[in-house]
Amino acid sequence: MKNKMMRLSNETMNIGFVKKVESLSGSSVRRCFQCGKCSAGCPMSAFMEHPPNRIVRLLQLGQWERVLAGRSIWYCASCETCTTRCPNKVDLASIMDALRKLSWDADGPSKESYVQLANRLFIENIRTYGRQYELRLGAAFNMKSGQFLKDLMLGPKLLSKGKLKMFHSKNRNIAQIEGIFKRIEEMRKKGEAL
Amino acid sequence: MHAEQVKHDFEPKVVAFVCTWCTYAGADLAGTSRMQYPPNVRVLKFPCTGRIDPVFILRAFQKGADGVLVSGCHPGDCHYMAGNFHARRRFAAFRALLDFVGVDLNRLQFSWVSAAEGGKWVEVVTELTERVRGMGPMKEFKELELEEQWSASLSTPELKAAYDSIT
Amino acid sequence: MTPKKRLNYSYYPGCSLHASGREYDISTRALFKALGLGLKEVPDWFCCGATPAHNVDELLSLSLCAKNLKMAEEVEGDLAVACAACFSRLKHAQHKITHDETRRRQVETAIDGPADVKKPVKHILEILAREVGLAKLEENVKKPLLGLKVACYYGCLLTRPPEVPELDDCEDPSIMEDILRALGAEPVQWSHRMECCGANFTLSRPGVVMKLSNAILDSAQFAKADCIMVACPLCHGNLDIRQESIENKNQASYELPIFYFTQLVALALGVPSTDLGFDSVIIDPRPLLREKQLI
Amino acid sequence: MSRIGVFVCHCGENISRTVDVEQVAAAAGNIPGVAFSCDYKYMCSDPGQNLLKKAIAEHNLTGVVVAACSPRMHEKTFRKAAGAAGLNPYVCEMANIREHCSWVHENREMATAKASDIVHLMVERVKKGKSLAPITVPVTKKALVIGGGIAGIQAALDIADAGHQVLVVEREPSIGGHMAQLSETFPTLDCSQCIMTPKMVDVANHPNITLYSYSEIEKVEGYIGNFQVTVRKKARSVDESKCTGCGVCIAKCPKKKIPNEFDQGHGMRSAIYVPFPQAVPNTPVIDRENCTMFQSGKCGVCAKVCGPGAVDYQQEDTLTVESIGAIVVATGFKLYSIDRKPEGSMIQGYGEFGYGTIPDIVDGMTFERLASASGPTGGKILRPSDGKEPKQIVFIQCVGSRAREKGISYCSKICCMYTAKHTMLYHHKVHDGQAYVFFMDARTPGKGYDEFWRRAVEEEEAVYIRGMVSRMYQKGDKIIVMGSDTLVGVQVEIEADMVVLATAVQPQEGADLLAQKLGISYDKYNFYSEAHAKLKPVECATAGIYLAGACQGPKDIPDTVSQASAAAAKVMTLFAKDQLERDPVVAKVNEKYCVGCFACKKVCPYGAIEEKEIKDRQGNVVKVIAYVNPGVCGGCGTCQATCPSKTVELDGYTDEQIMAMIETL
Amino acid sequence: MNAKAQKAKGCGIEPAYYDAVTQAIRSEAVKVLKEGAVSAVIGYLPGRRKSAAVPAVVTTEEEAGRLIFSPACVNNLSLYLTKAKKGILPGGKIGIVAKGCDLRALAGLMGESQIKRDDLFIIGINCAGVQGAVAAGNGQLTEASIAKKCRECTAHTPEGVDFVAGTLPHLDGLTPLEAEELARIEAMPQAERWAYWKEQFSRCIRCMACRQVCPFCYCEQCLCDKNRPQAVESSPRPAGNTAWHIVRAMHLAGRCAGCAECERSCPMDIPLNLLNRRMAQELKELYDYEASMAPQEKGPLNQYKEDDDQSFIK
Repeated sequence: MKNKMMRLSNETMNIGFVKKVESLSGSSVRRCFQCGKCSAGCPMSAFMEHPPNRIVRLLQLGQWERVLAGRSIWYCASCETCTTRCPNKVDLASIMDALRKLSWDADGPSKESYVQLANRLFIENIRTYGRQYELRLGAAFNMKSGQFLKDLMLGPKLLSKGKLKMFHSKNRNIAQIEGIFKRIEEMRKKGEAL
Repeated sequence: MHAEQVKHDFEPKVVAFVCTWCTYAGADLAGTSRMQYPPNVRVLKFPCTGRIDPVFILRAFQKGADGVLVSGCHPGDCHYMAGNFHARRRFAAFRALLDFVGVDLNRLQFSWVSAAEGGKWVEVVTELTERVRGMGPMKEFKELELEEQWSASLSTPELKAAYDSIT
Repeated sequence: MTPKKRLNYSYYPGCSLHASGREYDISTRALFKALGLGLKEVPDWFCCGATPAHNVDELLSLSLCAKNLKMAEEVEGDLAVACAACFSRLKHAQHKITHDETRRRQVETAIDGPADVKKPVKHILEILAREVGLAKLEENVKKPLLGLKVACYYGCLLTRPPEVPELDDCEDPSIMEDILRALGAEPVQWSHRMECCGANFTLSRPGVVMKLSNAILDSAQFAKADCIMVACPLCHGNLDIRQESIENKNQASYELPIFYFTQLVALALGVPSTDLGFDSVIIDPRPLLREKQLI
Repeated sequence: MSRIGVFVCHCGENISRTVDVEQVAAAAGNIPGVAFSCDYKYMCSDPGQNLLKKAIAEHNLTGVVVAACSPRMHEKTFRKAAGAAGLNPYVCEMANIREHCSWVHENREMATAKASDIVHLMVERVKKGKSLAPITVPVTKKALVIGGGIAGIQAALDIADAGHQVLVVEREPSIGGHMAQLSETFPTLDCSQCIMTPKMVDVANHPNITLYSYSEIEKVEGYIGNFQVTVRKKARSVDESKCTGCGVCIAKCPKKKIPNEFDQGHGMRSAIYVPFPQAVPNTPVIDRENCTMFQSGKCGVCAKVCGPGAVDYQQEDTLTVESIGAIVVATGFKLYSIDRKPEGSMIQGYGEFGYGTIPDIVDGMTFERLASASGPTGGKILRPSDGKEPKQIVFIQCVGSRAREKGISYCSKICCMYTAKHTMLYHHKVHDGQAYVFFMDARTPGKGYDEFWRRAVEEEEAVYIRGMVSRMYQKGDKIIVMGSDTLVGVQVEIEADMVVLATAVQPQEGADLLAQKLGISYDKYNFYSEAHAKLKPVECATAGIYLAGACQGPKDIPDTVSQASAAAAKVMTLFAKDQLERDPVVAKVNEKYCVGCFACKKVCPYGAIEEKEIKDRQGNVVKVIAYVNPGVCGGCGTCQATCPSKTVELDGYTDEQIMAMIETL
Repeated sequence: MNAKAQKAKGCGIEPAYYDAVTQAIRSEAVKVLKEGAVSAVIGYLPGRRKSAAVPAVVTTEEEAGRLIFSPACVNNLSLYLTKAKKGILPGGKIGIVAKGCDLRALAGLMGESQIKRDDLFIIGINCAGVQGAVAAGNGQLTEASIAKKCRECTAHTPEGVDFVAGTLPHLDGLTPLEAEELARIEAMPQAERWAYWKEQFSRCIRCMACRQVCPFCYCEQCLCDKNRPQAVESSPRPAGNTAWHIVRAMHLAGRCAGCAECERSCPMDIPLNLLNRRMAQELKELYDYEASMAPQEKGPLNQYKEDDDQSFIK
């Protein structure tokens, strides 16, 4: 996929997808003139198969499959270095958010499952408890990702320092949170929001 | 192109008769571009190759030049429109004459070097210098000078001063 | 010390300050008390969504923050936030909802009410440097942090992008250094003040975190810092909790205590060290503090 | 006895780093006739010049040698300083020990020896030098502008507005040049003809401008202030003085299917025609190669329908000689063609693009005509092969330009901008179409230029692909464009309906021949050379001739107009004086010994040598000898080298000076 | 062809031919003087020694009746139309006797504005040849005595003259000794060539006879006589000699008419015409130029073509 020849035409360039990205992120991809400053400062460039500038480049050409296929978008740390330093005010951090959202929605073809899993669990935690409970989050992640021993050494240490709470209770506003989730889902169902 | 500038056993004298508009400027460009070439060449500036008289070449050989370069504007580029065209014929003939009397033409180089050709200037000068170095000193005319030296050399300061005082 | 007019703040500690960053919470409360500032926690606040929410669902992130901001309206005083991530998300939400009409309407539907997000959100750094004021801080120093070389670590969320947090110069902030100088400490010049520690991957890809955090620790050590001062529980977690494993992985020896700025400010203002949660951190800072005769 | 002063400059460290300047100064002091020698950090500085002036006075110097940089750099400076100290400027010479020595050699010993030799050469030269007085010549206050494009028009109008007579010579039947062909102009997208045609009319109506259209320069003689220019007015076959421009002849001409050059061959014209409706002059011309009357003698319709009887089949080329004081060369450019080039041509064609055989691959100028409301399609973008509207259009930049292997290594400068403009025009006219641009770099320096390009990308939705096209071929009614996107790092293939090439800007056809007539120099591409790339960008090395526009190098309209006005300003500066001072480096004849063989006259490129009768007291002609007109003499010295007895001698380069230099070897 | 003629074949020209030419010259010279068409005729009179001839300017019909043409009439009379010798001529139109080679010189001088065709009445000779430096005892022209230049003459028949004297007898082809010598020298290695010419030039005594007899050395002041600057040393030493002969050959290149008077007059027998011939050969090869009997506007070195050979220029 990465090196496959690109046939460009109105059919192969998914402009609709690009428009979605632009709408979600509130940032234009056409503004980018490929100076590469984003990739230059990105702490995660080394972990990506498409560095940030190429993500934008592929978007400019409507190559949505190539963008979503890789793990690049999941390896964005959301540090906003790119957005801060972009000479064209391309909000790449938001574009990344948008891409992850679209990939999430599409149950995207991404290869990066750990990051997705962590995100999923994090959000589930909010829905269930209203706040994060790190022990639960960590344990659930290890369970679900099958890395039972990951960071195992840290657990007792943190517990002894009072940094992990063994028990927690649900937030009293949990119904309100559920309401927010529900209403967002409804909006999306009705097509009122992306 | 960067000639190694170490002193050799034989350092030939090379004289370049050049036009001011193209080759002199080309040599200037070689300078501003900091190119390197052998320091053997002495440049005599003329307005145009059209001004260069074959007698000068002859005289240069007599006065100890081991190689002579005549260089000017490319055909059609002459600042004076046609000076180099006239020079071209003149030197074609002169070359034939020198060849006929037995002068090794490897010692006499003609070239077109434009104001933009600093590199070519370096190339031409380096090539001629190294070729002449390989050939050794130009003995022919020098021997003639030495033979039957009737009077003392004019190079004593007294004589020079006396000569100059005439001016 | 009693300010002429007592300043009161509402307080959004965020999830971390109730768990892995509890010493941040402890020291913040102690500091506010020492400064005579009111600090009242917003009741029933819930998670801002942090990075994971906006990463895949910006609308959710905005809605959670909007709801929190709305709840904060109930408590008197500007909203003081300690966690850099919460601060960043709340500010982002404010910014987005104010500037994007479509998003505002969607958020209002989600939270089933007007998106009233006008409440000023202030990071505690801001409150110290701008509202209490450096002069006042300096005036009240009881125990100057003399000889303490501190690497101030801002991380990525405090200042970026410039138009959102509006805290300081986004590429060359000085607010932490200014405060430290007022306390008599010696901020060092170093290279990695703004680099990312990789907090987003602390759960999913700890390898990434180790690599990025190592660079930060290495740089601070190179700058001959005695310790690192942070303003974010996530950064703290990565630099402190993971420091030992980072050292092991990179065959390095840093032993750099990681302070919350609230801890150092409170210490200088004479708050007893026992009230600042120094026992909760992994790299024990007390030997250093003893060495510098600060405790 | 000569008293020469030698001043050796350190040039900061530029000279002294490699050359032992003190040693050179000391050695110079030992040359007979040298009365004073010294070295100094910066001879060209005020203190340096004062040092020179002081030494001239104190040591009563009769000549000066400044061993420093190239005389091309500071000869004027030091001659002026010497002149201020009461010395004739022409006995002040420079020994070039920087460009010709310290900068090109590393061995200090050898460089120092060479520097000493150079100084010695120049000392001997100055010893034999003569005081020379500047020559004054009259200035004819009439300018010639060659080329009637925007450059020529601007220069002509400026000079004419200053109150001087201007002669505009245009090769084509109408002035206007390439700018008249353009549809819209960047970066403002204003209609080219709307801003161009009023200027064309101004030229036609200006009382100080004489317009020779359909004319060419035949011969140029003379020199600054005093050129004699022969202009060939080509036979138009229509009497300009009689023609009213009614156009009936054109309407009635039976031969109408001749590809119109103005529309790049995509529209048709008749055999008697004006190139375009707004042509100036609006006088038709008969294309004799295509005219039935000229080819078979049967027709004559235009003559019959012409009311004023202006059509004249017997008209012949006429030669007119004009006295001209200054010349502005504004011959413009042509576009590179991808066609197969003749064997041995420096420029190569593009085989990989089919050598121009694919009909829907056109150049930028053709696209301009297609986009122009007055063009062959009435402003609709329709491809040449079948007149369909292209939905996928590919633009390729740097075709020919920056392609060393194809023979051109320079950047054509205007293509990035006009391609961006083309994508906009296309987007405005074909809303459902998609434009792609293959580019290597987007070079958009200029006021509002980068913003313009970004607009094309961001708002007009042109897809820019950073990479070049490797090959194109016809497949059905599509052109397969195979390129690459170096930013993504993949090959790209586009099935295009039409391809527009931003082909390189080249000097106008015959630029070299005109340069030879004018005696100005040109580079290997035939662009005319300015006297100095930075400080004399408008002047030619040949005095009195100035450059404007793309004949000097690729230029866009604003740059061209600026340079044209600059050239005009130079002409006005020249015309501000009635007399011009000339360098006295001219030849003189020794009347006593001249035997009048006139070999000198035969070789003189300037025609400066005349025959002069020497008479005795009774008025009988004793002999006829050569005489050099100092106003005409260019100072090349070819006469002297040719003269067997050297009775003609070039001041400043006398045999005595040169021989003295050779004696030092 | 009679027996005598048969005998002359290959070894000489019938004396009757010279007599016929002599008669023709005399009658024409007398005629033009008598008519007043010319004020003088430059021709040859018998010398004091037997079979000798001397150049002469005759102004009377009586003198004209004594003019001769014989193998001894070697001089190129065009010489007397230029230089200081001009002074010996009366004013007005001058008649001149000219062999083919002399005629070329006249044409050259016309091209160089030294003489005008209208001022001359040219009596051209159908020239069978003249003698070289060594005359035969009987004054007849034999293969041994014929001048080298005449052995390979290409200018037997005058063109563009006012009167033609004599008819050209049958001429036998002679071996072109000079061309062979030229080829021999050219074939030498370069060093040997230098040695050859060094030896030749070293003999030069700088008597300047070569310059004196050359119709083209009409300069008022020769470059080689100048001493400010002295381009060519004037004393008869090898360096100056070599320079002089090179400069001379260069100055004559493209002008020399090939009369070979320089070589004939050289007391030291330096083969000067070889230099001139070599230059003529080169200019023929390069620019297709040959000295001709018709005046040419510009010599080969006073003009150029844009596509001239420049293979020797880098």
